[in-house]
Amino acid sequence: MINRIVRTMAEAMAGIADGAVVLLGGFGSVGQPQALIDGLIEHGAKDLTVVANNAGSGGEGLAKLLAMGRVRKIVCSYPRSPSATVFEDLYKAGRIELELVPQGTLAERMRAAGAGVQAFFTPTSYGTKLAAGKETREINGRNCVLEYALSGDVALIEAWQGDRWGNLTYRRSGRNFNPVMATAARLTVAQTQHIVELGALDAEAVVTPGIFVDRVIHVPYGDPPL
Amino acid sequence: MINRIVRTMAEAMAGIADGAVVLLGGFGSVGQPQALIDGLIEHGAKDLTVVANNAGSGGEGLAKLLAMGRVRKIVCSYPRSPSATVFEDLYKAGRIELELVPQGTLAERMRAAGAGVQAFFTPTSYGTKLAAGKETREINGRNCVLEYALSGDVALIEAWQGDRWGNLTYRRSGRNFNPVMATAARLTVAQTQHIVELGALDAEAVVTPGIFVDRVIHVPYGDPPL
Amino acid sequence: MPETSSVAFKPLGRAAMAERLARDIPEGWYVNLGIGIPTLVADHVPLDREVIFHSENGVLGMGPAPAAEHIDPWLINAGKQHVTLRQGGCFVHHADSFAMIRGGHLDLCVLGAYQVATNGDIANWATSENDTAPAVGGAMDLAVGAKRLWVVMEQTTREGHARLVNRLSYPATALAVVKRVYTNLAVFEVTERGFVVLDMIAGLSFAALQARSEAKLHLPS
Amino acid sequence: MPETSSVAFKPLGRAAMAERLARDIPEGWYVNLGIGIPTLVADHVPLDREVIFHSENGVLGMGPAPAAEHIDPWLINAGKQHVTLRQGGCFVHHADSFAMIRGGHLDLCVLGAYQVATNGDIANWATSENDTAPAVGGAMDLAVGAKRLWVVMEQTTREGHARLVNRLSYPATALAVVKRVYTNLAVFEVTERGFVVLDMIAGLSFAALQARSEAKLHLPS
Repeated sequence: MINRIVRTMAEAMAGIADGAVVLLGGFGSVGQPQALIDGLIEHGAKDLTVVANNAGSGGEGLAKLLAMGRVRKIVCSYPRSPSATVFEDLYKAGRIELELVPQGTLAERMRAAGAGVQAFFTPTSYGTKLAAGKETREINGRNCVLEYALSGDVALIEAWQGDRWGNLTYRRSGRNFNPVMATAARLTVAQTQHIVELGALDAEAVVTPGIFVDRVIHVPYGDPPL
Repeated sequence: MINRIVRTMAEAMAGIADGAVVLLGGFGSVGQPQALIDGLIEHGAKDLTVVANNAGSGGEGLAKLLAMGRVRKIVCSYPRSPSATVFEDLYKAGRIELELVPQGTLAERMRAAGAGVQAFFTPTSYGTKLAAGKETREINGRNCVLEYALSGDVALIEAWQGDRWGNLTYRRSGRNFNPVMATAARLTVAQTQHIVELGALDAEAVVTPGIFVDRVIHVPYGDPPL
Repeated sequence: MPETSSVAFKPLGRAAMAERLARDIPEGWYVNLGIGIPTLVADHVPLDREVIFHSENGVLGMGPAPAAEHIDPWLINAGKQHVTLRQGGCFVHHADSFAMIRGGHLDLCVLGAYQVATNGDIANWATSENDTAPAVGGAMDLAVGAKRLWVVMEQTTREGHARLVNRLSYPATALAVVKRVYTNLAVFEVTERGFVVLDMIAGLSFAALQARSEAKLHLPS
Repeated sequence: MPETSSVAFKPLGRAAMAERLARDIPEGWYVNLGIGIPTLVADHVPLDREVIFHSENGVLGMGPAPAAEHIDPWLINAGKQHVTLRQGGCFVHHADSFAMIRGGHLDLCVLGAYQVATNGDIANWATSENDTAPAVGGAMDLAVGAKRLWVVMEQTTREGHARLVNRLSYPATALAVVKRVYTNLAVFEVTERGFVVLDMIAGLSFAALQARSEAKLHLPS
């Protein structure tokens, strides 16, 4: 019997190595895998590359991981926020590398990795600083930039419901990057608010089929912080 | 008030011009927009390029459109079937052009068109006849072929439920190419088995958001032929 | 510009700028609103004029901000504000959301900007080359992806520098994409001739407006 | 090959070939089965060994064929046969389905073939250059995309020509992708040395097997 549900955070984190590329779901505080980030901190992996839309805020979660010096590089679209002081300080001190990627290109690069597309031409960022040094080409009258697939060693995501095959649903805008990242990593770990019996999810409404999910851990933490 | 529901087939077909590129959903007999194909035949547009997974079978639907000489070129992955005799005869007589595309590349080229990706590198078909003359490149140790976005002037699709904003759901394997094609055409027309009130569809389970749909016509024809 | 300070005109406030722009959005459009003044535009589109608001974090069909007691903590917009979902709205993931954007499915995107150049170039994401971490979000995708890009911004900076320029001095967000500019003084169409003034606030002279633009302004031909 | 006809061995039938291959599929694998003998493989995986079958038309988690009175006309596989959906199965659209394939998420794909070359090249979609319309379906995507490609086919053509060849004479489906070949006579691993015989049917000699292969065969080292 396939059972991807794990009971302990240690099982959820098993095998995440130093130097790993870690995809972190969430947008703002919604759909963030907070418990898994805490688990990663406890697990101790370092020299990480983190891919996330934001660069952490406040002093918990990703900000804490950054403050502990575990992250070598961050790939994101929007590292700036009034409370992203941990990242900002590290950045100004030259102690963290930043790869800034337009948000849609960030999503599409991971979608490409998950879909086996190795690279693609997109009009986004053409003629801007973020295209500096990149291959460009005019296609159908549109100037494009060549962008490469971005895959992760591990994706840590948050979902609403999960079953033992790893099928997942999400809740409202908690969906965001989570289903995309699930497809793009060699190891995908989901924390879910609910565990349901196999067959309980509507086959027409599964958002992430279990084929993309390796481990599910039940973390019924309730609503994201306002 | 937005209302994309049209009452007559003439309204559904309005504006489809001679020479149009027409995307036809369906896989086998499931999810095929039979009524819309009949409408297209009645509408009379000719010199069409048809994009569909198959090249029609029997004597109805796409096969009839082909037999009437309305189609200049077909883009598909699998034109062969025991009952695809209309296409086969036209092909042997040199009266129709065929662009054969691997099924996943066909889907991805339309997905790219819908997503504003102009071209992409895929490993599929590298080293085969279907890659003849195409640009190739090794990326991350994988030999790839450059494939271009494939868009339509019109997509004719079948869905299960639709509302006045054009939100759609599908039924089981009737989903297939339909949601992909909906994104890839300048004009998307859906025939649906059911029309529902706005708000009746689960916001978490809409498969094609109305942003991709221009017209919805209610065709409660029942089950596809066995 | 001493001559202009004596002229009797009252620049629009932020809400009035948003209201002016909102008037030009017809029913049925799919619209993405950037952070700042653009977000205010939604407040000026009556609910019975069905305009479908998109947020790049995967929300299509946003409704008004909820009352405090009706906040759904799972439903935010790209500015991380709590919002509501209208009947007919739905949720998608980030790749699908940006497929809508990049694929040209949005009728309109409204962004703020630091500068717009006479050829439609826009600068709205980075002001300088200092050591503050840069942040771009979805601006570059939205700017190249939507069918129309309208900018809403003050006519000049607080220091009085023109924002309608001949050539961007700030880093570009996208090239040759802006179709209209709504400022606190006027509305401009970006054409092959450059900025054409569609309308101006009462009491403002064309000369006074030109004095507040580096780029040459044109009257409709 | 007159010496082989007198040897006492009984080639596997189609069902037995499928059964032999099915034995090697462990629980938990995601598997796509091509048309023909590959489709039969599913019948030989017991339901309590959870193997999740994928069909490229957007079905993940297919179950056995339904009894005639339980056919769901909306549920077919890539071979256009009616199938069922297991609990835990789900539906996706074609682009997402091929993302699973191309993205390397399937543990195994099983295809039929005309020829497999000693370096793992496979030919299974076109036999010649005649005027019959060619058809490829999803074979090229599956062949390059799955983590493992296993081929199941007869050892030789009806005319006695070898299908294990030094170099394809039929048009390639994909290059250097086949990992195993299951025939009616033996099972082969495709290695850097070429075809290594993993096991053979009873009564068959290695020499007799080699006589039915153009490509040189190897014993496990």
